[in-house]
Amino acid sequence: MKKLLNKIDDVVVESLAGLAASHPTLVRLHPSVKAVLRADAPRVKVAVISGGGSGHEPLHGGYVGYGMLDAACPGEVFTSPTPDQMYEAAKAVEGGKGVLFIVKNYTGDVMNFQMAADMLAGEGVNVAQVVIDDDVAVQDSLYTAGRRGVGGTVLAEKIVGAKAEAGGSLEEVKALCEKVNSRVRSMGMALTPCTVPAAGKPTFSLAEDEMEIGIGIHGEPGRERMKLKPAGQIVEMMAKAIVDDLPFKPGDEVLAFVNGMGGTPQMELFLVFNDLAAYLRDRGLVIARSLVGNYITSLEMQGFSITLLKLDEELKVLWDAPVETAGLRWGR
Amino acid sequence: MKKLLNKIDDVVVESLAGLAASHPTLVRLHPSVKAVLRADAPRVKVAVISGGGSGHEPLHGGYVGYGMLDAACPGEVFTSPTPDQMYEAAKAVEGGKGVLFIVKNYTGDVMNFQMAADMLAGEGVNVAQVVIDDDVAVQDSLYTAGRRGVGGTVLAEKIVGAKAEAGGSLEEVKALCEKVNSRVRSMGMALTPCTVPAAGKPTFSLAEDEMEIGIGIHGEPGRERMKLKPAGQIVEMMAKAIVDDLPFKPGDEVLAFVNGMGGTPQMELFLVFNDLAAYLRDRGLVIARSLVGNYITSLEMQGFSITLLKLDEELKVLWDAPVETAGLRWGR
Amino acid sequence: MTLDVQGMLKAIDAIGETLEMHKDYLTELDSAIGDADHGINMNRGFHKVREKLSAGTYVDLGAVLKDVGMTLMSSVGGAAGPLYGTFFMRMSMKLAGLQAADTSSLAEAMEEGLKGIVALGKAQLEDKTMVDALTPAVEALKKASGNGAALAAALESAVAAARAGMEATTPLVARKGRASYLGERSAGHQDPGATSTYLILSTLLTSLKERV
Amino acid sequence: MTLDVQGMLKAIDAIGETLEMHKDYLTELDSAIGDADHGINMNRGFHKVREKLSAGTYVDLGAVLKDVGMTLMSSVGGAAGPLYGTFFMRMSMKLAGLQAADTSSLAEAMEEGLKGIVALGKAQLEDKTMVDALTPAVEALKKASGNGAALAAALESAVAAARAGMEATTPLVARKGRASYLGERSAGHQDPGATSTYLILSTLLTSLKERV
Ligand SMILES: Nc1ncnc2c1ncn2[C@@H]1O[C@H](COP(=O)(O)OP(=O)(O)O)[C@@H](O)[C@H]1O
Ligand SMILES: Nc1ncnc2c1ncn2[C@@H]1O[C@H](COP(=O)(O)OP(=O)(O)O)[C@@H](O)[C@H]1O
Ligand SMILES: [Mg+2]
Ligand SMILES: [Mg+2]
Ligand SMILES: [Mg+2]
Ligand SMILES: [Mg+2]
Repeated sequence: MKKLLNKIDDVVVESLAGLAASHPTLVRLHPSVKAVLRADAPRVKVAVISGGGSGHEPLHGGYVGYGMLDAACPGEVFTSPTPDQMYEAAKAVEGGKGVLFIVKNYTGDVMNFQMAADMLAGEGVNVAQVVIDDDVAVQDSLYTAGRRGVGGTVLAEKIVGAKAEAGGSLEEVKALCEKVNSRVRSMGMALTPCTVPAAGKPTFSLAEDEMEIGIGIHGEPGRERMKLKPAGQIVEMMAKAIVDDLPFKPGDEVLAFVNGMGGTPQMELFLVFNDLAAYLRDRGLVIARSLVGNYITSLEMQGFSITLLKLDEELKVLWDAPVETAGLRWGR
Repeated sequence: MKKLLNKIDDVVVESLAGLAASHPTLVRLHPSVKAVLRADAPRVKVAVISGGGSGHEPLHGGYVGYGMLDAACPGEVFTSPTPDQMYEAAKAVEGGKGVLFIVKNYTGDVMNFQMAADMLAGEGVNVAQVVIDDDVAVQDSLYTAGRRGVGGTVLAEKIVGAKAEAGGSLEEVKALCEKVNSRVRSMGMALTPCTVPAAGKPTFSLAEDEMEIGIGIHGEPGRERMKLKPAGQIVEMMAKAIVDDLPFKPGDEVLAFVNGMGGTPQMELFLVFNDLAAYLRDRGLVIARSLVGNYITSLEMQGFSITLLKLDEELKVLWDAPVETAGLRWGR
Repeated sequence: MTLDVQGMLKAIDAIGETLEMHKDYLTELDSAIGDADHGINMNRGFHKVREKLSAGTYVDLGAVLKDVGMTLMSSVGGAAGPLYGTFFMRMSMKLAGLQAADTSSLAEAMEEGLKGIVALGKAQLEDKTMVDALTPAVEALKKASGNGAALAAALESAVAAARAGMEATTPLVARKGRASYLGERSAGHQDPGATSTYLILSTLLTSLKERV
Repeated sequence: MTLDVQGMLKAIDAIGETLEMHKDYLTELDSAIGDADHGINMNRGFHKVREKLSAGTYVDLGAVLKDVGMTLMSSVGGAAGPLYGTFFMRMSMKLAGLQAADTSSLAEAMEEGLKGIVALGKAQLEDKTMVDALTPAVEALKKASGNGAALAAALESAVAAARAGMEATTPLVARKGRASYLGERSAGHQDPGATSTYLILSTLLTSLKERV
């Protein structure tokens, strides 16, 4: 295992310290639990809070700031955070208009956030939760833990954050988050696995000519292993699964998001976007907004995911609204 | 070799097409040569143009847009572009106030830009050139090709682009670029090599417990190979070389830039920034601005570079000025 | 023989040791069908538990298990954190005020703990989770208690049942937790959580027997 | 015997073939002390050159070499692109209007080409560059020309000198180009550009001899 670190047990806290040191006007760290807080919180707005295992940077700590999250609670690498983190973070940033938890759909995340919500509700804090489950690689049935929350989470945090910044009520912000989740679909693939620092070896192994389709963001293997194909064919396979699922229809305006898993060069991500644009054009879909880069990653994994969000006027306006975070910034 | 691509010979053009497809309001491609042009060029301002081998994305194509570059000329992967590219790009974006070429100091880049400058001068276009050479890993002597241009290039393009946007004359913009170059120093390291698509195998090899200090951004080996060390020690070694070189002195305000080589997880980059912040604090330097992420890369190489720029009021104002490009954006 | 406060403290300490020893093994199981952290998570949690318990003085079983549950809850994370946290907290409520547990009260407490896990995680038998190891163990304990068995013998049967339940997870297709994402490909691998459950119970037994 | 337009076209074509065959070898040399692209760059350039030449009709050597130089300039990139581009353009100026070159005019043209490379790249002998292969080759050519040697014999001595110059780059510490960044570590590796220069000259010779 080759990693830039000092002590394996300290990677998460040292990385958080670096985030705070590089963005002192934007964020601060909670004094007692692992949580990234907006520097100017609490403010009189709905507090939007997310969290989950570490290793997906810039998600979520990199999205704390103006127009996005009020707090992020990172667990250990690929491990859900614990309820006390969400509880303390909420206490620190809540400004009287309630708290929205944006939760990625993983058993651990859902349970830990639920416990924190129970603790806060017990103290009279108004808490709502929305579970993001946009990964079409997973069969959504009674016989699974349900679809995972992946790339759609980034878009939801941006859009919902803009609404909260604009003064939306907890009900409105929650409803908007559910709306985003209902209109967003994703799928991922990997060329290489990644290594959890504490584990010291790769989470799975792939032959030199193999790829894994349908991977999640936790180094967990996907739904199918196959021979490596040209980028255009991979994109088509993934985009088709996404487009058919909602379904997206000709004429629909979409936000097209090509996300790197952490170790993929930007050159390849743009190449993939080019194939995606061609595919969507053929299906009659209109790319009205786009995002290309490393936004929700799996450590140093090589691979990418595609996320499509069906836009409307409301979503476009909120997407374009100013945002200032370590990971996403425009308009200020 | 595992890469997301269709045809090896087409990686650069397909990637450029993806950049353009994802940012249609920002950039357009030149119809006949490989060049990324600002969508709204030519404009009445000094045209700032850079270029170099591909594989360093978002550099340079990702920096074309408002407040930064007017055009970027990408060569094949790790290969300098050819004079006709710079010539045509300059013809397409030049708006009457002259052209500044920002050139990274590599024999090939310098010679190819020089030929383009000669061709343009022959047609009466006002052309100035500044060669960036900020890499302290290379001995600056008569017996080398001189120091390489690395991370400082990104900062120069941003700052100089802001000056040109604000209406600076060619002389002013050129002088500012030289000023930035004189106040910026960098150094890089690698945990792993990278693979040029057309070559099909890694540019060098490193044992599982080795790292290479002083690497450039072209997959060329560095000045010293040694056993992997804790991040804090690596940072200290590199930061010391940088700080001693200018030298940076106690009380100096700096822009601290931790750059990922392409395959390094953001989590590790923030961890590295944390170590850098501690080192600079100990030396009495003040981090007034910072940048952390993949901004000048070597394909999928794992590793990072540190760049420090000594700030003053002028540089801070220009750094903070609005910029809107695929790779760097704030203020609009 | 009963399980008293000292016995419980010693058992928890031994469980921590066992999980530390099996950290890589559990992580390896989790890397086959999960995300390669179960051993790391459990070890981190029980490391904290041992710190916590060694700093306190306890006179009742409920207090011991409450601290175990709270500490796991705030240090394990993942799916296993709230599940094992709930398990020990629910047990602690049943054993609150007791200075020692006999077969019947341990059986009742564990049954209550299992209920907590099921209420939270909604796993059914054969979903390929820790529930597959814990359910037969609790049933064996209750049966032994009904038969008036001594604690060690009762636990012996519970451990055997847990082991069988754990082993039986191997051919199953997962329907809960991360492993469920793999669908059919999850078959052929033993569930990490069922394995940690077995390790916890078997260490409880060993620790108890050593004290005799 | 002289080198006429057809002979030159055939030679350039053969050089393209040689560089294609040695693409991986040159790239490998460049990966040891450079950035692993020299073979790729040269092959891309001469591929374009062959396309260009096969589409034209030529009656004078200058026109052939001008197209070679311009095409290399706009398709090779890197350091080698402008250097070889200049080399052929400068040669083309000396051979402009000629339908065939004898030993003396080829020697003069190559000397002019070498001057162009040195003016642009500022490399001196023993800087571990293509100049180390080209300089002795040009000198041998001039000497043979002074001795009234026939073209094939003159080129034979030039190729031998280029080979010796190329081989002599191995122990050198590079002082120009990317390899110079390696300092002492550049010693022990043969220079890629010197190697491509040798390949170009030796193929010119072979092609010429085949025509006889
Ligand atoms: N819904 C559930 N009910 C009961 N046990 C579960 C459930 N989901 C997962 N588990 C158990 O948790 C174990 C995984 O724990 P761990 O790896 O620590 O968490 P995570 O899956 O969040 O990484 C699984 O092996 C399984 O036994
Ligand atoms: N200043 C120079 N003068 C002459 N030849 C040079 C000079 N710099 C580099 N070279 C030659 O160019 C070769 C490298 O070419 P190439 O790999 O195509 O370009 P790059 O170094 O830009 O990748 C070197 O092996 C050397 O022979
Ligand atoms: Mg986990
Ligand atoms: Mg090159
Ligand atoms: Mg796990
Ligand atoms: Mg090269």
